[in-house]
Amino acid sequence: GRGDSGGGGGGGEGAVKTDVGVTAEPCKDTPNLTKGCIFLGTISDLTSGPFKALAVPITEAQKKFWERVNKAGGIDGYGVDVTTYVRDNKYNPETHNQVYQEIKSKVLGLAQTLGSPTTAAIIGDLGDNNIVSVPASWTSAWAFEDVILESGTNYCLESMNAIDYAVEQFKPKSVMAVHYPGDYGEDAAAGAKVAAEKNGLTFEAVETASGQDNQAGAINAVNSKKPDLVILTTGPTDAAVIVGQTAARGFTGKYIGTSPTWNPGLLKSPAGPAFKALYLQSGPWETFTADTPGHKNMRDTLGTGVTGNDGYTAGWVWSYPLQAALKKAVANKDLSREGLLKAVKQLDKVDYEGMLPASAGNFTGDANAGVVRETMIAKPDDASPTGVSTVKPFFVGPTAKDYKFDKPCFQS
Amino acid sequence: MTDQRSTKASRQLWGRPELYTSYGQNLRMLNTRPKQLAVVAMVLLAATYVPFGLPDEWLHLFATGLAAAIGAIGLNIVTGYAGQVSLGHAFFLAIGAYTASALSGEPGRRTIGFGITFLPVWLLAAGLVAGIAGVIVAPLATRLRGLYLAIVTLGLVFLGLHIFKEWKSLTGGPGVGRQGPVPELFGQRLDRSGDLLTGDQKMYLLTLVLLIIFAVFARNLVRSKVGRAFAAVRDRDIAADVIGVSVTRYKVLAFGISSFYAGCAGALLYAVLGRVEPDSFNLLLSIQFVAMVLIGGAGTISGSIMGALFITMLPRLTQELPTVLPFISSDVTAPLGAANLAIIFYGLMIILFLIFEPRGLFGIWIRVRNYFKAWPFSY
Amino acid sequence: MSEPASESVSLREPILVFDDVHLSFAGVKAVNGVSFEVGARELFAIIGPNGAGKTSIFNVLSGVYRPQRGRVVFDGVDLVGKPPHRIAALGMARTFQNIELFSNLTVLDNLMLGRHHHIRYGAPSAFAWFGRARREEIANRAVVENIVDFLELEQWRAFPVGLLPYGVQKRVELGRALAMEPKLLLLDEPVAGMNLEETEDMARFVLDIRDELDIPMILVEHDMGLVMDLADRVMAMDFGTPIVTGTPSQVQADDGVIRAYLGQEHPTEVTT
Amino acid sequence: MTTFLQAVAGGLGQGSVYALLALGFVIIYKSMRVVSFAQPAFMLAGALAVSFLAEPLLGIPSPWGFFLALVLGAIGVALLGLGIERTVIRPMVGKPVFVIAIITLGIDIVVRLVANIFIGLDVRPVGDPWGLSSITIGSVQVQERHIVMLVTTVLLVVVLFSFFKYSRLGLAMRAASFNQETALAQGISVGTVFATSWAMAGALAAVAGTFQATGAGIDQNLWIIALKALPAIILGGLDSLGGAVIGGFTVGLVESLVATYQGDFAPWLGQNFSVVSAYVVMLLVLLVRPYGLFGTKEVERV
Amino acid sequence: MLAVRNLEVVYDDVILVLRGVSLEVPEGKIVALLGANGAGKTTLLRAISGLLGVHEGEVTKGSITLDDEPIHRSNAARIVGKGIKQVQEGRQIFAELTVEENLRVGAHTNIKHLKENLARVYGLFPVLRDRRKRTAGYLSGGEQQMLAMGRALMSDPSYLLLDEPSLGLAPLLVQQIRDLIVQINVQGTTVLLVEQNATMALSIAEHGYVMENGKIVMDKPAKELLADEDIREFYLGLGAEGAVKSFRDVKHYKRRKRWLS
Ligand SMILES: Nc1ncnc2c1ncn2[C@@H]1O[C@H](COP(=O)(O)OP(=O)(O)OP(=O)(O)O)[C@@H](O)[C@H]1O
Ligand SMILES: Nc1ncnc2c1ncn2[C@@H]1O[C@H](COP(=O)(O)OP(=O)(O)OP(=O)(O)O)[C@@H](O)[C@H]1O
Ligand SMILES: CC(C)C[C@H](N)C(=O)O
Ligand SMILES: [Mg+2]
Ligand SMILES: [Mg+2]
Repeated sequence: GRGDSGGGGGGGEGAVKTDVGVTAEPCKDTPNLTKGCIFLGTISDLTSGPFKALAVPITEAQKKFWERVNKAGGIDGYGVDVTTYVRDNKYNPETHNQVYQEIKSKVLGLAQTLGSPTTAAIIGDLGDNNIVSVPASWTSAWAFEDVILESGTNYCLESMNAIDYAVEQFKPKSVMAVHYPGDYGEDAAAGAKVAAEKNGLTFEAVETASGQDNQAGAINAVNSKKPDLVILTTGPTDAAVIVGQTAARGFTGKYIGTSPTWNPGLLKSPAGPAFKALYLQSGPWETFTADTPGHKNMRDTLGTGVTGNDGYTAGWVWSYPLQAALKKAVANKDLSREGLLKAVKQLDKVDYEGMLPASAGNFTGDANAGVVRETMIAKPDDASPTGVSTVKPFFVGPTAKDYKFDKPCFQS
Repeated sequence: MTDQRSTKASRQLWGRPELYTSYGQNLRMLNTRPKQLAVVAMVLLAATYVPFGLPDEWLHLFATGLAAAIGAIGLNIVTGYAGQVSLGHAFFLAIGAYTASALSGEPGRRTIGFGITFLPVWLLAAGLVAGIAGVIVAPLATRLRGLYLAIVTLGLVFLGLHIFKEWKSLTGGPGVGRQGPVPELFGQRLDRSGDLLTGDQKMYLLTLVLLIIFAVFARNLVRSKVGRAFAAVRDRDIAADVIGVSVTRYKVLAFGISSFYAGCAGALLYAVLGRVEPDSFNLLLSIQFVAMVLIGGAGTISGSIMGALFITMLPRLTQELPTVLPFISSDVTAPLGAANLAIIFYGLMIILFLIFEPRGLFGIWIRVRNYFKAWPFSY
Repeated sequence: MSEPASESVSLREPILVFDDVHLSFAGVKAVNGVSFEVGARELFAIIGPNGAGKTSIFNVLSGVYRPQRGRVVFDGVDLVGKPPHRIAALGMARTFQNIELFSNLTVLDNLMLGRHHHIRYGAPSAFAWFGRARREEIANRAVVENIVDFLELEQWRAFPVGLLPYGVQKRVELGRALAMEPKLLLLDEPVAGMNLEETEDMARFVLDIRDELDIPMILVEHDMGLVMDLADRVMAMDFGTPIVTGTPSQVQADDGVIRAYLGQEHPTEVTT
Repeated sequence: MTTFLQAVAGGLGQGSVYALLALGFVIIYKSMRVVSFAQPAFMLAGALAVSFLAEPLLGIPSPWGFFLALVLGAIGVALLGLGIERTVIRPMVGKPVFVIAIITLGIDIVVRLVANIFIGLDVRPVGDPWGLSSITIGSVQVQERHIVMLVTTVLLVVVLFSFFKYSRLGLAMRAASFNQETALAQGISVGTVFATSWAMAGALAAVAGTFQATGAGIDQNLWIIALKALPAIILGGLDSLGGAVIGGFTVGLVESLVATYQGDFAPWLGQNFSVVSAYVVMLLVLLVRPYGLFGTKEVERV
Repeated sequence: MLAVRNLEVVYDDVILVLRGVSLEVPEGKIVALLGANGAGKTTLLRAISGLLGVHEGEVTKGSITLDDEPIHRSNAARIVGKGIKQVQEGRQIFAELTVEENLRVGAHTNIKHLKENLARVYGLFPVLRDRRKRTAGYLSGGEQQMLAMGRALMSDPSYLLLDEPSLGLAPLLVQQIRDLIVQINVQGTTVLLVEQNATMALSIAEHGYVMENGKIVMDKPAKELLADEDIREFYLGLGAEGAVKSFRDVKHYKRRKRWLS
C-alpha cells in the first residue's frame, strides 16, 4: 500500500491546514505543545563519510536549536520533531536518495540535507513534492532552488574572496583548485577560476575523489606544478593527506580551504605542522567563539559539555530560516507542504541574531538579491577550541562584489 | 530410444511418496504435489498481500531485494553451479546499470543519455552488454582456479571502479553519480505514483514478475544438459573433459549467462534505487552477492532468492531493534546506538548463520524437511 | 584357467593403432616407444609394475596428455593434439584408476552426463525447456535407464554417488562410460579394492559388454586372475616399454614378466 | 633521477606495509587455504591499540615508548586473532573455504565496527614520533617513517623466515592445508597450527596498520589499504612467504612509480590510475603464470 | 594390547555404522580384519586413530583402550603420539608436496631419527628415492600407495593400522608388501591389517576377524579361517575342491553369501 502519510491533523474551524508530516497529536518529547507535531527529516553524514566530524555537531546543534524553539512555545503551539527521522547518507548521493525515499512520506520538510552532490541527487524530487529543505552545504545552485532554504555565502563567492585576499596578502602568480567532483568542489573551483582570471593569475583545476588512497594524483599535481596558491575543497581527512604529503615532499605554497575542508582534529594529526605553516581557512560566518547574540545563544543552549566546533555554528545558523518559514506558514494557516513553500517565498528577511549580515535571508526571488557575499578568513590556532582564529572578519572582495549570478557558478 | 512414456513407465523415485507414470512427469520442475502447492501459495502471497498490504517503504525494500535476487541467481549460476567463484559480480552489475542508465537517460544532460526509456529495450541491452563483457573475461577463468580466480575477478572490480570514476560523461563521476535507468512501459512511468498504484507498488510488481521469469529460466537451465555440464566442470574438470564436456566452452557460457543476469539485475536494481554512484560497484557489493549465494545455499535457485532478500532486508530489520529492545538508543550517532548495533548484528548474523548451517537457508529447509520425514525416529 | 579366446575374435581391422608413442615428464619416461593395435572386437589387456606407464597410455588415448612423439589412430582419425572432449565425441570412453565421478550428482545425472554429446540442444532451448530440450531429455533418459538395468543399479538411481559403496561407484563409472555409446572402452583397474563378489560382478559386466554390446576394450588391471581369464591378448610393459605381447598364457609364462611383475609365487595360488 | 629515487624510497616504505599485510594473508592461506577477510579489521585494531598504548608509554623516551606500544599492540591483536580462531573459525574446519571466507568477512565487520567506535569522529594520531619529517640523503628527501618501516619489516621478515625454516611448523602448515585428515593422521595438531597462523597474521596486520597510520593518523577507512595486499599475494603466489614479501614491495614500487610518472607519460589512463596499477600488474603476471610467481600449482591427475 | 570393546559409531548423528564391535590386537602380533565393502572396517580404524571427527563421526558407546588406558576420547595428534599410526585407505598423500616432504611430514612426531628413517624407507621403496623431489600427486597409483606406507613408517610406530595396503599394487609388490609387514612386525611393530586381498592377509596374520554390516561375524585364528568353507568360497574364491574358479564362468551363477541374515 501507500505510505502512511501522517497528515490530517488539526480539525476545527479556522484550523491550520496540514498534509504530510504534521500530526494532531503532540510530539512525544513536547506533550505540552498541544496543537500538534511537525516532523522534519535529517539526512546527514553520521558514520563513515568524509564529513562525519562536521556533520555530527551540525545535527546535534540543530537538535538543540529545535529543543530551544520547542521550549519557547514551539511554532505557535506546534512542537517540532527533528529526531525521529534521522538518516545517514555516508556522503553518498545514492545512499542519500535511498534514505530520502525511506522517510519522505513521513516528514513535512527536511531540517537538514547534507552535502551538495548528495542533495543534488534528490533536488528534482524535492521540487516535485514541494518539500522545503535546509541544506547543509553552500553551493551556489541553492540560490536557484525554491525549496532550498540556504544561509550564508556560497563556495563560489567564498573562493573568490579567498583569492582576492591572497592576492592582497602574498601576491601569488599561479592558482590551483584542488577539489572534489560535484557541486561542492566544482562550485568553489568555478569561483576560483573567475577570481584568478580577474586577477591575472594562471589557473588550473585538479579534481580528486574522496578517500585517503585516492589522493596520489592530487599530491603529484601539486608537487609537480608547484602553484603559489591552492584553493582546497575536499573533506578534512583528505585535506590532511594532501597538505601533509605535499609539505613532506617540499611544497611551500599556500593553501586556502573552504570551510568544510577544515576540522579542528587536523591540528593534532601528523599534518598539523604543515597546516600551521601553509593553511588558511575561509568561512561563511564567524567561528564558534564569536561574540554575536546568536553565537552566545548557541553556546548557552549547547551548554558547557561541548568542545567548540564550527559544525555547531553551521547547524545553528542554518536553522533560523526554517523556523521563520514555519512561523509564517502557521500564521498563514497553511502548514501543508505547499503552504510551507508559499511561506518561504514570502520570506524576505530572517533574524539570524546577528550571526549573518542584516540583509541575509531573502528568499523572495532573484538570486542576486538573495545571495550573501560576505566571508571571513581564519588561520590555524592551537589556542582556539575550533582550532582556528579569525584573521580577517567579514569582507567582500572586488571579484565577488561584481559577480552576477544567472545560473549556478559551476554550470558556466 | 524413441519410446517416451511407455515401457518403463511407472517408477518410484526413492524417498518420494509419489508414483511417476512417465519420465516427463518425473522431469517436471515441481514434480510433487506439495511442491506445486507451496510455490503457488508463495506466488499468490507475493502478488496480492505484499503489494497491497504493506507500506510503500517495505515494498521499496522488497523490490530492491527481488532485483538483487536476479543478480544472486546469476552469481549462483557461475559460482554455485559451475564452481567458478567470482568476486567480480559488481563489475557486471555496473555494466548493466550504466548501459541502461545511458540508454534511458535524458539526452543533453551532464551525462550521456539516449532517451530510450522503454523498459524491455534497456533491460535486454543491459543484460547483453554485461553478458558480452562476461564472455570476454571468461577465458581468464579457464586458466585460473579457486582463490586466484576470485581475486582476479576482484581486480576486475577495482579496474572497473577506476574506469567508472574516470568516465564522468557516463557515470557522473565519484561522489556525484547520475540518475538510474528510467523505467517506462507503454508510456507509463513505473517509478512514479499513478491513480491506481503507487510507484513503489508498480516497481515491486515489476521486479516480482521479472524475477519469476528469470528464476524459471535459470531453473530450466540448471536441470538441463547445460546445468549438468556446469556441475561436471565444477566437480572434476579433467573427468568432465574426458567424457565430452568442453570445459572452456561451459566456463565461458557460465560467465556469459551469469553476467547477463548481473547486467539485468544491475539495471533493475538502480531503476528501483533511482540513483547510481560509481563507488557503489565496489568489493563490498560483490561480497554481498557472494553472501547472498552462500547464505541462501550454493547451487539452489530458491536459495539465491531467499539469500538476496535476507541480505537486503537485514540492515533494515536491524534498524527496528530499538523498537523491540528499548534499551538500545535509536540515536544514529550514539556509540552503541541502533546504527552501530545494526552493523554488528549484521556481521554476527552472517557468522552465526554460516557456522550453524554452512549449507545456508536452503540447508535449514532441508533439515526441517528431513526432520519431519524421519520423525519420530532418530536412527 | 580357461583357454584364451580364439584368434578369430581379435585381429580383424584394428579400431586403434598406437604407434611408437613417447611421453615423458621432466625426465621420467612414462611411455617410451610403445606400439600396439587393438582389434575391432578385442579385449586387450595391459599389465605391468606400478609406474610402468599404463595409466599414461590411457591418458594419451583420451587426450589428457599429449605425447612428444608417435601416432595414435582411432577409427581412422589421428588423435594426437585433439582435446579430450573431441576425442570423447569420436567414441572413446574410459573409467579411471581413482574414481572420477561427480560425487554431488545422482547416479542418473552422472549417467546422463555420459550422454552429453548425444544430446544436441543448446542453451537457448535449455532456458525454454518445453519443446526440444524436454524431448531430448526424455529420449536420453530412456537410454540411461537401459544402462541402469544392464548394470543392476536400480536401487541406487537417485542417490548422490558420493554416498554409494566403493564397488557400486566403480559400476556407475562403467555405466557413465557405456552411456557414451563408445567405440572403444578403456578400463583402468576396474576391480582394484573390490572384494571377490564385486570382482565377479564386474567380470560378468565386462563379458556382457563384449558379448552383447560388441564393444572392444582395453583393460588395465593388477588382478591377474581376471586379466588372464578375460583378455584375448595381453601386453606386459615395464619402465614405459613393452616387454612382451601375446596370449595370456604366453605372457604369463614369460621370464621377463615374471621377474618384473608377477614374482615367483602365482598370485592366485593359495597355500593352505 | 632524484624524482625517481624519491619515488623508489616512498614505494619501498609503503611496500613494507603491503609486505607485512601480504605475509599475514599468506600465513593463514598456507595453513587453511582461506583468504581471511578479517585482516583489514586486525590492521585497524592494531593501529588503534597502539595509539591508546603509545600515549601513556610516551613517558619512555620517544621512539622506545612507541616501539613498546607497537610490540604490545601486536601481541594484543595476536591474542585477538587466536581467540577468534578458536571460537569462530575452529568449528568451521573442513567446511567449504568460501563459507569460511565469508565468515571472516563477518568477523571483519564486527571487529571493525567496534574499532570505529573507539576511533570516534576525528582522525586519531597513532603516537609515532616521526610524523611527516624527512631527512635528505644525497638529493633525495626520504621520510623518516619510511626508513623505520622498511628496516622493521626486513627484520620481521628475517625472523619469520628463520622461524619457518627451523621449526616443523612450516611444513606442518602446508600439510594441514592440503589435507587435514591426513595431517592429523601424521600426528600434527591441526588446531595448534591454525591458532598459530591466526595469531601471527594478527600480529603482522597490527604492525602494518600502525605503520600505515604513521603520517596520516587512524581513520575509519584505514582498512582499505589491506586490500592492496591482495594483488601482492596473487603476484607472489598465494602460499609463498617469499612471494608475499616480493609481491608487497612490487606493489609499493609500482604504485609509487606510476603515481610519479603516469601523469606525464600516460595521462589518458586517468588521474588515480596508480591506485589500480597493482591490479594491472597482477593480471599481466597471471597471464603468464596462473599461480603467481612462486605459488604452488594445484595437482590434478587422473 | 589394543582392545576395542562393544564399539558403536554413528556418522552425522544418524548413520549407525559400527554396532557393538569388539576386537583385540595383542602386542607384537599381526591381526587381519576382513569384510565386504562398506562393512565398517575403515570406520573402525578411524575410531582407533581418532579421525572420526573429520568425518562427522562419533563414538557413541563402548571403548577403545591401549594397555587398559582409554583412548577413544583423545585427539588424533595425541594418539599418534602414543605410537598408533594409521595408513589411510586410498592413497591419502599430500599431492602438492614432494615425495620427500611427504615423508618428513610423516616424521612430525619423531624428527630425531629423521635421517635413519628416511634411509630405511628409501631402502624399502627405491622408486621413492628416484622420485624424491617430485610432486607426489603425479606419482602413479601404486607409487602413491608406497609413499603412504613409507610415510607411516617414518615415525617408528608401535601400532600400525593398515587400511588396504595392497590396493592397486602389482602382484610382485603385493608380495613385497607382505614381506615388509612381516619384517616390521618382527622388528616389534604390532599390525592391524585391513585387506580385501584375504589370501595375502591371512597368510601372514596370526588371528583374523570378519566384519559384516558393522558387526564382527567371525573371529578365529588365521589358520582356521583359511580352512573355513565360507571363507574359502567368498573371500578366497576357491571352489569346494580347492580349485580356483575362472571368471569366465561367472555368467552362469551369482554367488550369495549364506551366513548373512
Ligand atoms: N603428470 C605427470 N607428471 C609427472 N610424472 C607423471 C605424470 N603422470 C605420470 N607420471 C609418471 O609416469 C610414470 C608412469 O605413471 P602411470 O600412472 O602411467 O603408471 P601406471 O602404470 O598406471 O602405474 P600404476 O599401476 O601404479 O597405476 C610414473 O613414474 C609417474 O610418476
Ligand atoms: N563420513 C561418513 N558419513 C556417513 N556415512 C559414512 C561415512 N563414512 C563411511 N560411511 C558409511 O559407513 C559404512 C562403513 O564404511 P567404511 O568405510 O568403514 O567401510 P569399509 O568396511 O572400510 O569399506 P571399504 O572396504 O569400502 O573400505 C558405509 O556404509 C559408508 O557408506
Ligand atoms: C558542510 C559540508 C558537509 C558540505 C559539503 N562539503 C558539500 O557541500 O557537499
Ligand atoms: Mg595406473
Ligand atoms: Mg575401507
